[in-house]
Amino acid sequence: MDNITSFSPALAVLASLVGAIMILVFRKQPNIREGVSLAAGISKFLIIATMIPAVMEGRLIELRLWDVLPGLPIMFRVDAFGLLFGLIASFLWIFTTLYSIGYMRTQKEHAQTRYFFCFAIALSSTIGVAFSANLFTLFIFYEILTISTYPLVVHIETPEAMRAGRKYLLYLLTAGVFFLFSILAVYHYTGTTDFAFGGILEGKGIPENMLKLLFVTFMIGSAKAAFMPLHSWLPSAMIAPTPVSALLHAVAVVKVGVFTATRIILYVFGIDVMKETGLALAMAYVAAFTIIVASLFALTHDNLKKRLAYSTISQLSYIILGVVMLTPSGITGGMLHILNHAFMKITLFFCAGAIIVAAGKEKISEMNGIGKQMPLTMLAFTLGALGMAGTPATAGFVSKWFLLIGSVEIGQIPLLLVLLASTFLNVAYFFPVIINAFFKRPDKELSYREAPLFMLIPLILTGIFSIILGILPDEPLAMVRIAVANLMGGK
Amino acid sequence: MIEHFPVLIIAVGLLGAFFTPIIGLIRKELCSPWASLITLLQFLISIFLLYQVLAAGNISYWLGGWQPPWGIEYAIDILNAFVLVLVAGVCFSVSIYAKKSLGFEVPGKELPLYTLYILLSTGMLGIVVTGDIFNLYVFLEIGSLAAYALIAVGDRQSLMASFNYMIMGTISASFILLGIGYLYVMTGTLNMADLSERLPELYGRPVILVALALLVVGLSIKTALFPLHTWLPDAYTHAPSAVSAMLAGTFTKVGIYALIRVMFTVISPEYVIETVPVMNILSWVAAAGIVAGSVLAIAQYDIKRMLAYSSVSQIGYIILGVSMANKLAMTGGILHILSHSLMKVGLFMVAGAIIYRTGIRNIYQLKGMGKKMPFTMAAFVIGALSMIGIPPTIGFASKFYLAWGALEAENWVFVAVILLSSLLTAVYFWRIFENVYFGVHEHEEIKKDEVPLSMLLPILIFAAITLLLGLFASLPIGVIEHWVTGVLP
Amino acid sequence: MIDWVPPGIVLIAGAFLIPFLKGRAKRAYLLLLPVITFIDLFFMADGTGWAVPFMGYNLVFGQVDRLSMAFGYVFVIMAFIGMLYALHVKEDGQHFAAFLYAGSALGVVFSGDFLSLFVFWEIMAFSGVFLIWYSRDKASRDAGMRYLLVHVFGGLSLLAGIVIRLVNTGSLEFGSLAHGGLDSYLILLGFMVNAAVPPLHAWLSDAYPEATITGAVFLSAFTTKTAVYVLLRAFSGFEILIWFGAAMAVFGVAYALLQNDIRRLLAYEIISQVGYMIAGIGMGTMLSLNGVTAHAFTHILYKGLLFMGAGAVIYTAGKRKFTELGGLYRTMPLTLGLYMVGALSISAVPFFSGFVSKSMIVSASAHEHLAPVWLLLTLASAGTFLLVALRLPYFTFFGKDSGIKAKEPPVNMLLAMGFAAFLNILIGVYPAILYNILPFPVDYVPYTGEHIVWTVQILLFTALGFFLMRDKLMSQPAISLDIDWIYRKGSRAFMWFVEKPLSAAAQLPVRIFLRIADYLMWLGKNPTRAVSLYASTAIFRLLGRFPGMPPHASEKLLENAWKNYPGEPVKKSPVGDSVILVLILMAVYAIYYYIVT
Amino acid sequence: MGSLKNRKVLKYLFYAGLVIAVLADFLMHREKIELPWDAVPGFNAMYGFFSTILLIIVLRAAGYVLLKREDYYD
Repeated sequence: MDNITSFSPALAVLASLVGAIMILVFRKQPNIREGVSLAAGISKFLIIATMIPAVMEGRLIELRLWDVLPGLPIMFRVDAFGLLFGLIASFLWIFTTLYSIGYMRTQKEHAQTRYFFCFAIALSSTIGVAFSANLFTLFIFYEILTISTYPLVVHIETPEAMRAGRKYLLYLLTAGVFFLFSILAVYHYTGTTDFAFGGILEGKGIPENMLKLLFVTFMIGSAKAAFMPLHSWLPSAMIAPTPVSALLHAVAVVKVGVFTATRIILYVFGIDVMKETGLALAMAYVAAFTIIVASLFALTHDNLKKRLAYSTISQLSYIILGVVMLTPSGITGGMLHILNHAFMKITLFFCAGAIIVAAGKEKISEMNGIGKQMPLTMLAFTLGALGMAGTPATAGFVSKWFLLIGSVEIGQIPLLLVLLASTFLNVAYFFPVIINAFFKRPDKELSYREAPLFMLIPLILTGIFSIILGILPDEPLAMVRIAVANLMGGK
Repeated sequence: MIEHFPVLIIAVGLLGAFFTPIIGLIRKELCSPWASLITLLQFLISIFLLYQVLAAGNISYWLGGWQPPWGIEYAIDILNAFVLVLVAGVCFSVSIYAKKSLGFEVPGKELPLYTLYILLSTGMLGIVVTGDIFNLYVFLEIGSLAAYALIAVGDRQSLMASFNYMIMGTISASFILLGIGYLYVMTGTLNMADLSERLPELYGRPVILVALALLVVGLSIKTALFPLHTWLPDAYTHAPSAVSAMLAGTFTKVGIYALIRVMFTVISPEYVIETVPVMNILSWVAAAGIVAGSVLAIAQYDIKRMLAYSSVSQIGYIILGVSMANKLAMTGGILHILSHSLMKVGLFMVAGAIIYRTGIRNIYQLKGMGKKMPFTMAAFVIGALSMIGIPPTIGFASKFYLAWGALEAENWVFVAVILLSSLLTAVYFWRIFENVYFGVHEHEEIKKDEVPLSMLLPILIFAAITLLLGLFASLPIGVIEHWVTGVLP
Repeated sequence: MIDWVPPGIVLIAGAFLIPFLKGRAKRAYLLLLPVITFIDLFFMADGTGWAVPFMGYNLVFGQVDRLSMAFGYVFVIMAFIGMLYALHVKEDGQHFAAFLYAGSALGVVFSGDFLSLFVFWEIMAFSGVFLIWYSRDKASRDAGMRYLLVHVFGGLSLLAGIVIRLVNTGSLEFGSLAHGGLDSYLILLGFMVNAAVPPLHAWLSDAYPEATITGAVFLSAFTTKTAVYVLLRAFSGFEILIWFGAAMAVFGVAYALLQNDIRRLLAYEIISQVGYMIAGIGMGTMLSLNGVTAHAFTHILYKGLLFMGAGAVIYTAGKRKFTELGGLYRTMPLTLGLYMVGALSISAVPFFSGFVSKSMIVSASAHEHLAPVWLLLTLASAGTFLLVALRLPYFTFFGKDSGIKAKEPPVNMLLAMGFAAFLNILIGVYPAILYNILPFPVDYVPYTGEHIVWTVQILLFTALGFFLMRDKLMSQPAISLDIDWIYRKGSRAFMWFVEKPLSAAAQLPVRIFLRIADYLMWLGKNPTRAVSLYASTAIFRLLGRFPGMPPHASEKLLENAWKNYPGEPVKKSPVGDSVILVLILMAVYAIYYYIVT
Repeated sequence: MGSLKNRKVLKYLFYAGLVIAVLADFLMHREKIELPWDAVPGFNAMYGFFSTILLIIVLRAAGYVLLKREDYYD
C-alpha cells in the first residue's frame, strides 16, 4: 500500500518541544508550568494515537523534512514498531508528569523548571528516535537525548551525583562517537542510511570482517541498551530523581538504546546478513550473558533502585535476545517486551519513588512492614514484580512466551535455559522486597502513610495496565505482528 | 562600481582606518560605530562577491588596469569569497560587541584600537582577495602588525605575549617571504595563476622543495599548527576579549586559507600529495595537534586560555581535513573553518561577557553563572556542544565530513582521532557546564544580571547561526563542494 | 454456553470481593463462595467449554469429564472445609490467597490445554506461598521463599516442556504425554516437583510446617493433588512412575519417623501417600487409576483433617514439637477424637475412608503381580499407621505430661474438623458414594473378608511393634537433613560467589577504566609538568642525584616537585624554545622532502 | 482410661486381637492368589511387625547421620 505523507510525526516531536519552551516561559508559575507539561504530554499522545489506524492498515507515514547534510535528510517514517514505541513513551509520559508533580513538590526539589524542561526535551528526542526514517535522523535525536537527560541525572547536584553524571556522559558520549562512526561507514559503503525492511547492508559487497567490525561499533554505539559490559552507567544513573529513573531509565533512554539496536539489527543489517555472518548468535549470547549476570548482581544490591536498575539491564537484554533470534516469534517477543517491560518497570520505579517520598527509605532491608503502611503501593509493586518474573496473566508472560518459542525455534536450548533461569532469578530478587514489606515486623511503630495521590494514582494505573496487557495482549500484539510481517516480507 | 568591488573591499578598509583617528578626534565615542560601519560595508561587499562568484563564476580584477603578470590581480573564486564573507562577517559582528567589551577592558584607547581593528580586518581581507603571492605577503604583514598591536593593549602580561607573537610572526613572515622569493627567482612571476602554470616544469628541483618547506613552516606558525602554536595561547589569553574573539575566528583561518591557496592552486595538488608527501606529514602533525591541543586545554583553568588551546586542537582538525586532500575531507576541513569561527568567536565573546560582568576567568569560580546570565550561558552551551560535535550543530556537520574523509582515505588512525577527540573536547567543556549550572542551589538566590544588548546580541546571533547552519549544513557544504570538485582530481 | 462458569474462575474472581466486605457478611461470603462453586460444578456438562482466544491460541478453561469432575468435587469440598476452619482469621490477605490458591487448583483441573494449565499452575505457586508467609516469622519467610523458588523451577520446567512441545507439534492440547521425548520429560519434571517426588520433594516438608495453621490445611490439599491429577492425565501408564511412587511411599514414611515437628511429620506423610498415587498412575490400569483418583479424594479429606487437628494443637498449645508436647488428651478430647478419625483413615483402617481408596492401589499392584511394589506399599502402610495413628497421638496427647494448659480450639475449627471426619467415615462406610464419581466404572469391592483380615493383621502387629519399641521413637529436639540441604547450603555458597568473586570480577574492568580516567585527569592538570616530573625522576633513579647537585638535595627537590604538582599550569612558553623548534622543523621538512623525492 | 487396671484390660484385649487376626487368616477363603505370599496365612502380620521393627531400627541408625541441631541452618 502507498505510504502516507503527513506532518503528524513532526508534530509529535514538536509537541513536547513547544511544551519545553512554554515551561521556560511559565517558570515562575508552577501550576501553569506543570499544566503545560501535562497538556504537552496528552497532546503528544493524542497526535501519536491518530496515526494508529493508518499504521494498523499496514501503511507507513512518511515525512521528509530537509537535507541537513547533502543526501542526509531529517526524515520521519512511522511504522508499526516505531509507533508502538512512540505510543508507550508518550503514554507513560502523561503518568510520569503527574507523578513528577507529586514527587517534586513533596520532596520540595530545587530547579523544577529545569527538570520539567529537560524532561520535555528528552521526550521529544525519544519520539524523534522512534519515528526516524534513517540512521542519521536517529543519531541526531539519540545525541540530544544524551545531552538532555544529563541535567536530570545530576539533578540533586551532590558530588556523588556529579560523578554519576560524568560516568553517564562518558559512556553515552563514547557510544555516540562509535555510533557516528558506524553511520558514516554505512553511508560510505551503501550511500544511504535509510532503514529498510530487508536491511541495507546486504549485497553491497562489504567484506565480512568489515561487517563484523561495523556490528561491534554499532552495538557499542547503542550502549544506551545497557548490555554488558556497557551497562555500568545505568546503576549509577539511579541517583537521579525517581520519576527520571522511572520513565527515562526504564522506558525512554534505555528503550531508545534497545530500539536503536533493533533498528540496526533488523533494518540496517537485515535478517539475512545477521544470519549469514553468525552475528545474531554471538549477540544472542552477549544478551544471554547480560540477562544472567545482571540478575545475579541484582541479587546483591540492597538499594531498591539499584536492584531495579540491574533488573532493567537484564530485561533489556530480553528484547535484544528476542530480536537477534530473527524468527517471527523471537522478534515479536522482543518488540512486545519493549511495551510490557515499560509498564512493569515504571510501576516498580514509581513504587520505589513513593517509598522514598512517604517513608524516606531506599534500602530493602529497611522496608520492614512497609506493606501495612502503604498497601496500595506495595500491591502495585507486587503486580510489577510478578510481571517481571513473567508469571502468567501479567504482561511479562506474554513476551516471555514468544521469546521462549523463539529460542526453541532456532534450536538454542541454552538460550531457553537462560530465559528460564532469569525468571527464577527475578523471583529470587523481587520477592524478598515483598516479604520484607508485608511479612516482616518493623522494629518500631511506623507513622508514615501512602504517598500523595499524584504519585499513588499513576502507580496504581500502570500496575493495573501491566496486568491488563497480560490478559488482553491482542492489540499490541497485532501491531507487533504488522511490524514482523513487514520485516519478513513474505518470507 | 560593481566591477570594482574586489578592490573596494580593501580600499574602504584602508580609507576607514585612515579616517578613524580623525573621527576619533572629533568624538571618541564615534570610533566604534565607525569601525562597525566600515566592517559592515566590507561585509556587504563580500556577500555580494560571494553571490556574484556563485552566480557568474570567478572574478579577476586587475588593479589599476595592469595586466596580471606585471600588475596585481585580485582573483576571487568560491573559496576566496567564502572566506571573505566569513572574515568580514566576524569582524563586523565583533565590532558591535567590542564597543562595550573594549570599553570595559581597555578604557580610553578607542582611537588606536579601532584604527588597528579596521587595519587588521582589511589586512585579512586583502590576504584573501589577492591573486598575487607577494601582495598576499604584504597584507599578511599589515594584518600581523595590527594584530601585534591589538594584543599588546590587553592586560598586564599582554605586552610579553604580543612580543612573543611578534617574534614568531616575524619568523613566519620571513619564511614565507623567503619561500615566495625562491619561487619568484625560479619562475620570474608573482601572480598565482601564472606561478601555477610555470611551476610544473620545475618540479623536482631542490629549490622548490626548500621553498615548499619554508612556506609550510611559515604558514604553520601563522595558523598556530601544533607544535608551532606556542604564541597563540598567550596571545589569546591576554588580548582584550573582543580581540581574542576576532583573532580566533579569523586570523588563523586566513592562514589556513593561504595554505590551501598556495598548496592546492599555486602548487598543484598532485605535487603536494603524491610527489612530495607534504600533505601526508602535515596530516600526521595535525592529528597530533588535535590530541595535544585538547589535552592541554584540559589542563587549563583560565577560560580564555582553555579556549585558546581548544583553538590549537580545532586548527588541527581543519588542517587534517585539508591535508588528507580528498574531496570529503577537504570539504570537511573548509567547512570546519566556518564552524570553528562561528563557535570560537561565540565562545570568546561569552568569555568576554563573563569577564565584563564579573571579572572571573577561572572556570571553577563560575558557579551560578547559569542563573546570573542565562542567555549568555545558553549561547555558550550551544557553542560548546558544537565544539564537541553534538548534532544538530555546525560543528557536527564538519566533523561528520572530516571523519568521512578519513574513512574515504581509509586511515583508521585519523578516523579514531577525529571521533574520539570530541570526547576530550567534551571533558574540558563539561567542567564548565558542571560549574555553571550545577551545585549552587543551597546558596542564596542569584539575581539575573545579563550583559548589555550590544554584547548579548552578537553572542546570541552566533549561537543561533551555529545551530541554524547545523540544521541546514547542506547550504555551505554545497558551496564548498563546488570549489573542492574544481580543485581536487 | 454461559450457563456455567469454570469453578476456578468463580473462586478466583470471588476472592477479589473479600476486602470490600466486613464482619458477619464477610464470614458468610467466605463460606458461601465455595458453596456457589459447588453448585456451579453440578451445572457443568461433560465436554469442552469456555474456550477463550488468547494470543492466537485457544485457551480451554472448561474441559469436563469424569476425572476432572472427581477432583473438582473434592477440591471444592476442601475449599469449604478449609475456609470454615480459617473463619476466625482476621487477615483478608490469607483468605484471598487461600481462594486464589484453591481456585487455581480447580483451574488446573478443568484446563483443556497446556497454556491455561500453566497459567493456573503458576497462580497456584504464587498464591500458595502467601499461606506460608502469613506466619510472619523468619522460618516461614525463608521456607516460603524456598518453596516459591522450587515451584518456580518446576513451573519453568513445565513451561519449557510446553514450549518445546508447541514448537515441535504445533499443539497445546493437554493430553497424554507418556511417549517420551524432551518435552514430555520436562513436563514430567515440572509435574513431579509439585507432586513432591523425591528428590524434588524437600519443598514440601520444608514449607508446610512453617505455613499458618489454616494455610497448611489448604496447602496439604491442593498442590500435590493437582500434580497427581495432571500426571494421571498425561502420564498414566508411564512405568517408571511405579518405582518412583513406591520408593516415595516408603521414603516419606521413613523420613516422617525422624521428625520432631508434628506438622513436618504429617508433611512427610503427604509425600508417602502421594507415593501411592504416583505408583498407581504408573501402573495405568483402570483399577489403579480409579484407585489414584479415589485415594486423592480421600487423602485430601483425611490429610486436611490431620492438619486441622495438628493445627488445633498448635493453635491452642502454642507448641509444635513432640519434645514440647504431651498429655493433651485431658483438655482436648474432641480434637483428639476428630484427629483420630483422620489418623485411622490414613492408616486404612476398615470403615474409614483411606481403606476404600488405598486398598484399590495396593490391590492393583497385586493384580499386576508387582510384588516388590506391593511390599513397599504395604511397608509404607504399616509405617503410616505407626506414625500417624500411634506415634503422633501418643506423644502429643498422651505420653509425658507437658503441663500445657490447652483448651479446645474455636468452634469453627471444630466444625470444620467434624465435617471432614464425617465425610471420612461416610466414605469409609458407603464407598459407593466415592466409587460412583470415579473416572472408570468400578467393580472393586473393598470389604472382602481376606482384605479386612490382612489389613487388621498389619495394623495390629504394627501396633505391637510400636508398643515394644516406643521408647526408641522418643524424639530428640533435632531436625533432619534432606535434599534441601543442597540448595540451602548451596545458595549460600552461590551468593558468596556472586557477591565476592563475581562482583569483584565485574568491577575490575570498571575500576581499571576509572583508574585510567583518574590518571588522565591527573595528567591533564599539567601535562608538561607531569612529563618533566617523570623525566627528572628517571634521571634521579639513574644517577642517584641531579647533575650538579648533591643526592639528598636532589631527592628533596624531587619530592617537593611531586608534592607541588600540578602547580600553576604552564603560563609561558619561552620564545627561544619555539624558535629553535621552528628551525628544527624547517630542517626536518626540507631534508625529508629531499630524501623522499 | 488412665487407670492401671484399664490399661491392663486394654493390653489383654490387644493381645487377643493379635491372635484372632492371625487365626482368622487360616480360615479365610482366598478368591485368587496374585502374589506368592497370598497363600501364606499370617504373612501380613509378620510383615507388618517386622517392617515396623526394621523401620525403627534403620531410622534410629540413620538418625545419627541425618539429625542435626535445630539451629543447623542458621
